[in-house]
Amino acid sequence: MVKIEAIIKPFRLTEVQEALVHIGVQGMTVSEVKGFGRQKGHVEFYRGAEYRVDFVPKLLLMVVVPESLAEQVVDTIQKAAYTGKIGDGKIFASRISDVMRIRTRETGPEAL
Amino acid sequence: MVKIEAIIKPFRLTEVQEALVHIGVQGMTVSEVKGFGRQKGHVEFYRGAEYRVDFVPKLLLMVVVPESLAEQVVDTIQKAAYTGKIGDGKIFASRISDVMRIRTRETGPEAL
Amino acid sequence: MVKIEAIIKPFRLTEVQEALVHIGVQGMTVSEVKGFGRQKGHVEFYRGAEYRVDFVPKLLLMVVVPESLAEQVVDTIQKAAYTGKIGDGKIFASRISDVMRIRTRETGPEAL
Amino acid sequence: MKRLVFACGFLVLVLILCTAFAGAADAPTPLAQPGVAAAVPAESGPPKIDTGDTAWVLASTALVMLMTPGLALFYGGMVRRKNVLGTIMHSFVALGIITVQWVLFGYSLAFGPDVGHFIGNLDWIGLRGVGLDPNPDYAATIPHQAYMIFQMMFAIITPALISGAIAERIKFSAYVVFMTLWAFLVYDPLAHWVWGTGGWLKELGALDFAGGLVVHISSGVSALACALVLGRRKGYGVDLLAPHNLTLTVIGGCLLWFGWFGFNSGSAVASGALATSAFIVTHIATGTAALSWMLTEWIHRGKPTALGAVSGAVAGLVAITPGSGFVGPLSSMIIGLLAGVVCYGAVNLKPRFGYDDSLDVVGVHAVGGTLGALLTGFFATKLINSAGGDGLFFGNPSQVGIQALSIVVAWVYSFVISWILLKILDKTMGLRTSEEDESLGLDLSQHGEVGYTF
Amino acid sequence: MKRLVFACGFLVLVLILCTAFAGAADAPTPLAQPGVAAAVPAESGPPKIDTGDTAWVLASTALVMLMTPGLALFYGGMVRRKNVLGTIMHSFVALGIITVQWVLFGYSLAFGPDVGHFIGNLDWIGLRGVGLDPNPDYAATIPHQAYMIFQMMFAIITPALISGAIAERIKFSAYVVFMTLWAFLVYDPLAHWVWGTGGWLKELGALDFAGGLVVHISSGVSALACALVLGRRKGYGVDLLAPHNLTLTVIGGCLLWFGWFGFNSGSAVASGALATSAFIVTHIATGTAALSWMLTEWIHRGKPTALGAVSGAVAGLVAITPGSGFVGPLSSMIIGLLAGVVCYGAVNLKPRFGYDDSLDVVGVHAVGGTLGALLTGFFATKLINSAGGDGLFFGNPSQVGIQALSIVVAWVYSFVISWILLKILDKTMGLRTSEEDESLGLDLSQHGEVGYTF
Amino acid sequence: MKRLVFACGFLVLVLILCTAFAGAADAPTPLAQPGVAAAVPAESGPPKIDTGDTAWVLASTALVMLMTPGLALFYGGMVRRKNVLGTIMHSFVALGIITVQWVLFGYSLAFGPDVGHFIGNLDWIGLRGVGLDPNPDYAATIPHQAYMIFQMMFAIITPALISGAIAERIKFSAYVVFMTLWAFLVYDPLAHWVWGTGGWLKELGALDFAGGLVVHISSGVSALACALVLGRRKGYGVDLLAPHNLTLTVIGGCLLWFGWFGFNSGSAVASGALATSAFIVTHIATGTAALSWMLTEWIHRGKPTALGAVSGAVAGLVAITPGSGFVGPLSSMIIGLLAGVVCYGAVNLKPRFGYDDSLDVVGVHAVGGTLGALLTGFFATKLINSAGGDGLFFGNPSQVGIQALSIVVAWVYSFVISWILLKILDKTMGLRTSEEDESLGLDLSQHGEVGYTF
Ligand SMILES: Nc1ncnc2c1ncn2[C@@H]1O[C@H](COP(=O)(O)OP(=O)(O)O)[C@@H](O)[C@H]1O
Ligand SMILES: Nc1ncnc2c1ncn2[C@@H]1O[C@H](COP(=O)(O)OP(=O)(O)O)[C@@H](O)[C@H]1O
Ligand SMILES: Nc1ncnc2c1ncn2[C@@H]1O[C@H](COP(=O)(O)OP(=O)(O)O)[C@@H](O)[C@H]1O
Repeated sequence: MVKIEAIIKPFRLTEVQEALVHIGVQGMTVSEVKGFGRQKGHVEFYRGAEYRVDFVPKLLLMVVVPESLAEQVVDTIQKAAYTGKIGDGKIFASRISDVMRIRTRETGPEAL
Repeated sequence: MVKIEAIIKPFRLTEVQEALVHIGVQGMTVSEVKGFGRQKGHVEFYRGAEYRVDFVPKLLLMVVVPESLAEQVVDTIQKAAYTGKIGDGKIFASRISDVMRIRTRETGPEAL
Repeated sequence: MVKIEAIIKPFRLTEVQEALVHIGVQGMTVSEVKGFGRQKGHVEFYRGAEYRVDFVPKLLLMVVVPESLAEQVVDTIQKAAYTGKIGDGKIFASRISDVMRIRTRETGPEAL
Repeated sequence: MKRLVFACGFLVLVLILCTAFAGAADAPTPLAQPGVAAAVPAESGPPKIDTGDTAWVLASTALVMLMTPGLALFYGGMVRRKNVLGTIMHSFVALGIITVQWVLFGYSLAFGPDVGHFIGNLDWIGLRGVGLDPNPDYAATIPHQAYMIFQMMFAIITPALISGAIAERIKFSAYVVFMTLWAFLVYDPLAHWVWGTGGWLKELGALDFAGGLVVHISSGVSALACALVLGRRKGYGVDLLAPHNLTLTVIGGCLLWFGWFGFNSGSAVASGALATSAFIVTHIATGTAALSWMLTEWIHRGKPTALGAVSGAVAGLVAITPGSGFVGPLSSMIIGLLAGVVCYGAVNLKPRFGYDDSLDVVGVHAVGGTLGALLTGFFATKLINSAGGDGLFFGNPSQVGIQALSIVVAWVYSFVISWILLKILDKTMGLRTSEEDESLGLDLSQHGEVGYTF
Repeated sequence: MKRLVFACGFLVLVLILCTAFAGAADAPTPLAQPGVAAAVPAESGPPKIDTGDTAWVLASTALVMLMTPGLALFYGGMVRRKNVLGTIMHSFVALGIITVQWVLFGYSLAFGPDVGHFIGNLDWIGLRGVGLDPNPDYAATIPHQAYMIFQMMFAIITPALISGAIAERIKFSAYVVFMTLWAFLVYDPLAHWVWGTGGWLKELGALDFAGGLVVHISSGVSALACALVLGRRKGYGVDLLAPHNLTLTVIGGCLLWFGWFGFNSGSAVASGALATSAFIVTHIATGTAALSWMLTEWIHRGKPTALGAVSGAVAGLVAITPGSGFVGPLSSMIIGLLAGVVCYGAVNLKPRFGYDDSLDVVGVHAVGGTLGALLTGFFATKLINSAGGDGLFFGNPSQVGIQALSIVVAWVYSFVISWILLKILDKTMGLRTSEEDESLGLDLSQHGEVGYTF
Repeated sequence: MKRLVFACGFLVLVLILCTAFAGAADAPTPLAQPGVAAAVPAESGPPKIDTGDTAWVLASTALVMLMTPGLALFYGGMVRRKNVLGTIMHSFVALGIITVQWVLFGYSLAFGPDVGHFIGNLDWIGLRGVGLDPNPDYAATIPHQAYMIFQMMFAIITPALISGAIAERIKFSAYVVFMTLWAFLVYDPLAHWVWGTGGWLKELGALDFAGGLVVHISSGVSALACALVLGRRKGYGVDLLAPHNLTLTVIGGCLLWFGWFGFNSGSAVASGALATSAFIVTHIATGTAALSWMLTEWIHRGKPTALGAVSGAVAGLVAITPGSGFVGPLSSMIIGLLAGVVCYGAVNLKPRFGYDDSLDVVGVHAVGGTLGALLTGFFATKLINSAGGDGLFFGNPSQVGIQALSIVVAWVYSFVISWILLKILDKTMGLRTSEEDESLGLDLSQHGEVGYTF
């Protein structure tokens, strides 16, 4: 199985989620993260002080899918998360050796 | 070494943590995530508006352990996180190529 | 490519980020996590009740870099995150099979 | 839908019963001659400051001042996290802008010597001649300046109320200009018509004790113009535009309730019987409306919400405002009951109309204010305030007509002027932030700061 | 443990010293004849409304109103995030329910013409006959309606206080029914006994200036019944049931303190000497109790907490309430000192008893109210309030007996009625949410909304 | 930089224009003889309590009490999350410590019978002889105890103000000791000099209506000493030391504004004309200062911030405090205008000096208080308060000298005593937490609790 981790802009979540569900993905896990990259951050003022904040809010999406689906999932996420502006994010794929569903102890693809 | 990532229901954390410590795991890292899956979300009302929220709060537990312990750890987490109801979560295992303890620069299993 | 995940003390973030930028890393992603390990937590009091909190706040840094850079990155993080006190954290490295930049559909090292 | 019909039917029934009861019950209340009458001491001589009256008006003024921050929090909690400070600023800045405007011009325009029943003249600009002796035209037993500052707080909160309709997308600079001009063009004239000596609606006999027309209709209707001219927020109808911090909204709502005692009861501009009467009807209407919104919601949707209960309270406060110095306790209970149901309904109908009145200023203030101003025409009685008037249920059907007329006037005037003003600003300086700024949030884009760094 | 013993020993010592001092020091305070005496003007004729008195009572009423939202926040901050709105609603809804109940029935039952020293009759339902002229039985210089609304605020906050004991697990519908019935069955009779003209505890000479018996013992003891009948929260003793937002608790606690000036000082139902005296002893006891809880905690556990300091303040406010119109400043300092220590102790002993009084209503209100009502029997003096009584330290040991008796009566009555009521509700509609709803949280399960969307 | 120069130039211009205007406009205000004169009734006989005056002073006292929690929240929001409760405690604990100190010793030292123009004697310790009859030396129409408790609230908030300078790094135990000693050594004497009967600055004719010298300069300058002795926070100039919750700061700031009406207007220690005048100038200066800080920031940095607007309001409140009972409305507008600009400038210059006055107590309170005290020497007029004095613009240039002298005295005295005190404490018990505790945060290290568990 393949773990796909995608860093996306927060306001694209709904599109990405719906697109994934549409191609048959049944589950995913999301966490709020802060990204540093080419996209610039912003400046904040507090009375006399000025702070540069380099990190911008992003979502990290994690979806584990069978090998067979991996490419399509990457493709789907890319399309749904795309805005064309800097900071759209990255998609990483890596191998998962085992999966287990806690509720049923199923393992392998049917555990997803 | 093996990285075990488990998505669990938040209120099972104490049990899982204690069970892991019991079998000799010395460290773990937890993050708050939102999960989408078979478990239904809920509806929220705000004056005239009604929102379906599909994501439910979960914890993502990450434990890196030596190969030898991996199976037992998965088993332990499954048992401790189990409630039998939909949404109990998943356990993923993947390979880690290197580990280093920042404080000592130790690497390999003894760095855990 | 290699995914390097480092668990560090929150207040070392600026140093680590600057050190990484200095060696040419262009992007990274950070999330707030809670760590359990040798470092002790603390006790909290609320009226009659006393709670032991075992988890301490940590940051989880994720940087994906080409194989060639991996070792240097680990080394850099270790140096920058080092305080010498218990709880400095760990660095994990694992293999990434694919990367894609959402904005350009570039893949491989140039997507980073 | 069925549930809604049921709920409404049920409430109409309750209304009818209560009405009968109210007519009967409020009447025999033993009453002194409170109000303006009581405020003018029988003995001749120059008006004398009464320490108790002044104490109550000053306390009331402080209470009304607190309503604007209360509103800031009430609104601030209902937007998304990234707009919390921007939204707070929409109210807070009124404390700066209108304070200065009022001292320099506003008070004179609204309450100064009358020009053609339409506006005050400029005799009182910079508070010239507004001293510490009472001005018996407005309040015979407190310093004139106390009356001036009490009224200032009304002038401050009114434009701030509008900001709920333009939340999460207006340019701060445009907002500041809009508010300043609106104070001159809408608030000051309207206040003069209704409350100023010589104002034409006042002379017509319109009853508006603490600002149903001047405060709530004017702001609520202008909010409608805002929502129409500005258009919807990005993501409206698609994204989760849920309140980010309802505890803030609860804090704000409660400060509003607390401050509103000053708003309504302080409008007696004296301590004593009339202030007491206004105080109790304010509270009764509010409590009842909180309950009735909550129950309607419970019946209609299956769950009573905290946001609903607080919104109901605000609806009740709005609805009782115009009649607070004229109606009795049971009447106020009916007004509150209706306010909760009607405003709940209005807020729920909003999606049908398609405009994005983000924080429901129309549904609560325009609708609630209109309801209250109208019901004043039914429930007002000289038994409570001899200087007021009798409503339909107390034998004077014409009051309903007068109320209806003034409501129409306030609607039309506020809408037209606001709409023109907004259009001009939109063409010249632009009202909305850029798309990018909107999605970054007002806090960062307009103010360069964030609400929380957790 | 040792530390605890040490702390207690130390405080007993302090107490003894202070007592001696208090007896000596408060006495020579030069005193007019304030209080009720002063409130009835010497000249005959119908009672006249005093603007200063009315101003203070209205201001006080607004202050007491604010306490209920204050309580909502105080409690709301102490629960887990998922229950914050549900907990806020437990207090907020009282503003709706009891307002209606009080106008329609409650005031008449509690303060209406006496029936057998036990309850008021129904003459005043719907506020019939409760007008704007003073009712000299209760307050000779303010409109009767002002007295009515001031008392309403007490009736509102009392049942809300109970909600701390049932936090995080009660069904909202059951709670609403419980509160309504409790008002009829417990609050209204008890208020009549202690404060109503003809009430039997009043005639017995029980001293309860602002509600030690009527408010704090009644709510605190009913809270005990609630905790016992409802059982513990899921995860009690296992999970981290820590407060989710202590800044909210601090805000709430401070609004309570602020509002309590109205509660105690307003209970003079006039401005002037007695109101001043009640004001200052309230503040002194509160500040002292905040300090004494904090210090006891510091000695006992090694760290002074913010929650402790705020809890101490609330304990002090509770404890001074019954005696606030009867005791002098140094006495109030001793009462505050003891309140901090004793309530801290009570809260710390709770785990031994095993019931889950989630937010310590018993430890603070039942214990603090009892302590205060008892100490009133020691420290009261006619030098402060000629219409009050003397306590043991001022030569009248029997007052301690009277106080003890009324405490027992209030405990037994509140506990028994509440317990029966809860048992009936539990059998019929069920008191607790389902396990699933409890772990989802009240906000989502009962109200369909969440406190924060960060 | 250019922008800053431009902004300043612009404002100087505005100032000059306004000044001319103010001299002209405030003068003709028709005035009764308010203030102390009015407070002493013409008829002889013992002083009588006025219910209206007492109502206003009690209400004001409650308002001023609320400022300390307000300050707790204002400051609490500006620190990092891990220090929020610790910072709140710095203010809150003053409510405990100073309440006790004031009753037992402070009031006697500050206001008791004079000893050599320098300090009160010990006649009034434990409030012996401080009864319910008026003390005509201080306030002829309210109970002496009302005056005492009103003054207590000033004594409470003053040391709490200092805590902004030592935020995020002081040991709680050291702070508690510092505050207690500071009250005895700095506040009580200074209050006696300026306000106590016989105090030497009072006799010199220094005008300080509500505490520019006694409250703001004393605390602001002591804060400077604190910042210097304590040194900077870890990470100062490197890490993001941004406010963690500006909504809390807004809530706190608004409670400060609200409470400040009691602070300044209540300082008339009576209701009526003078209280009204103080009330309105307080509001006008505050609104104007909020605006002027915001606009200066807008010009200077390109963005107006919410923190700036609230800070400006506080700066305005500080600056108007000393003159609030002596100046007219247009003068107050100028004072507010300058306060916003000058304090903004002061806060922006801080980094040049290198000390870490974490929450800008020096820039706002020392600078704002000094500005206000000085401007009082220009704008004061007996037309507003016959018991006050005339300033330079009203024909009495010497008042500026007197003001300048008292400012210097207050600066030197506060700085020297605080500095010595801090040095001693640093050597003996140590002022700062350990590095580890500092990076863990005050909440956990000093109090064993956390602000939020989200
Ligand atoms: N090498 C990397 N490792 C981990 N995360 C990265 C890396 N590079 C970028 N990211 C993440 O991707 C986000 C977007 O990257 P950025 O360089 O801003 O724009 P783009 O995706 O358009 O190249 C960053 O905010 C960061 O979260
Ligand atoms: N394919 C997946 N990839 C990543 N996370 C998943 C995946 N499927 C499920 N999850 C996570 O597991 C959680 C539980 O899954 P769900 O389908 O609700 O129930 P169950 O675990 O009982 O099958 C989800 O909330 C989500 O966080
Ligand atoms: N086996 C593990 N798997 C995942 N995370 C771990 C593991 N062991 C430690 N950690 C993380 O590393 C952090 C530091 O570990 P700790 O044992 O406290 O100190 P040290 O890094 O000095 O050995 C922990 O807080 C936890 O977040």
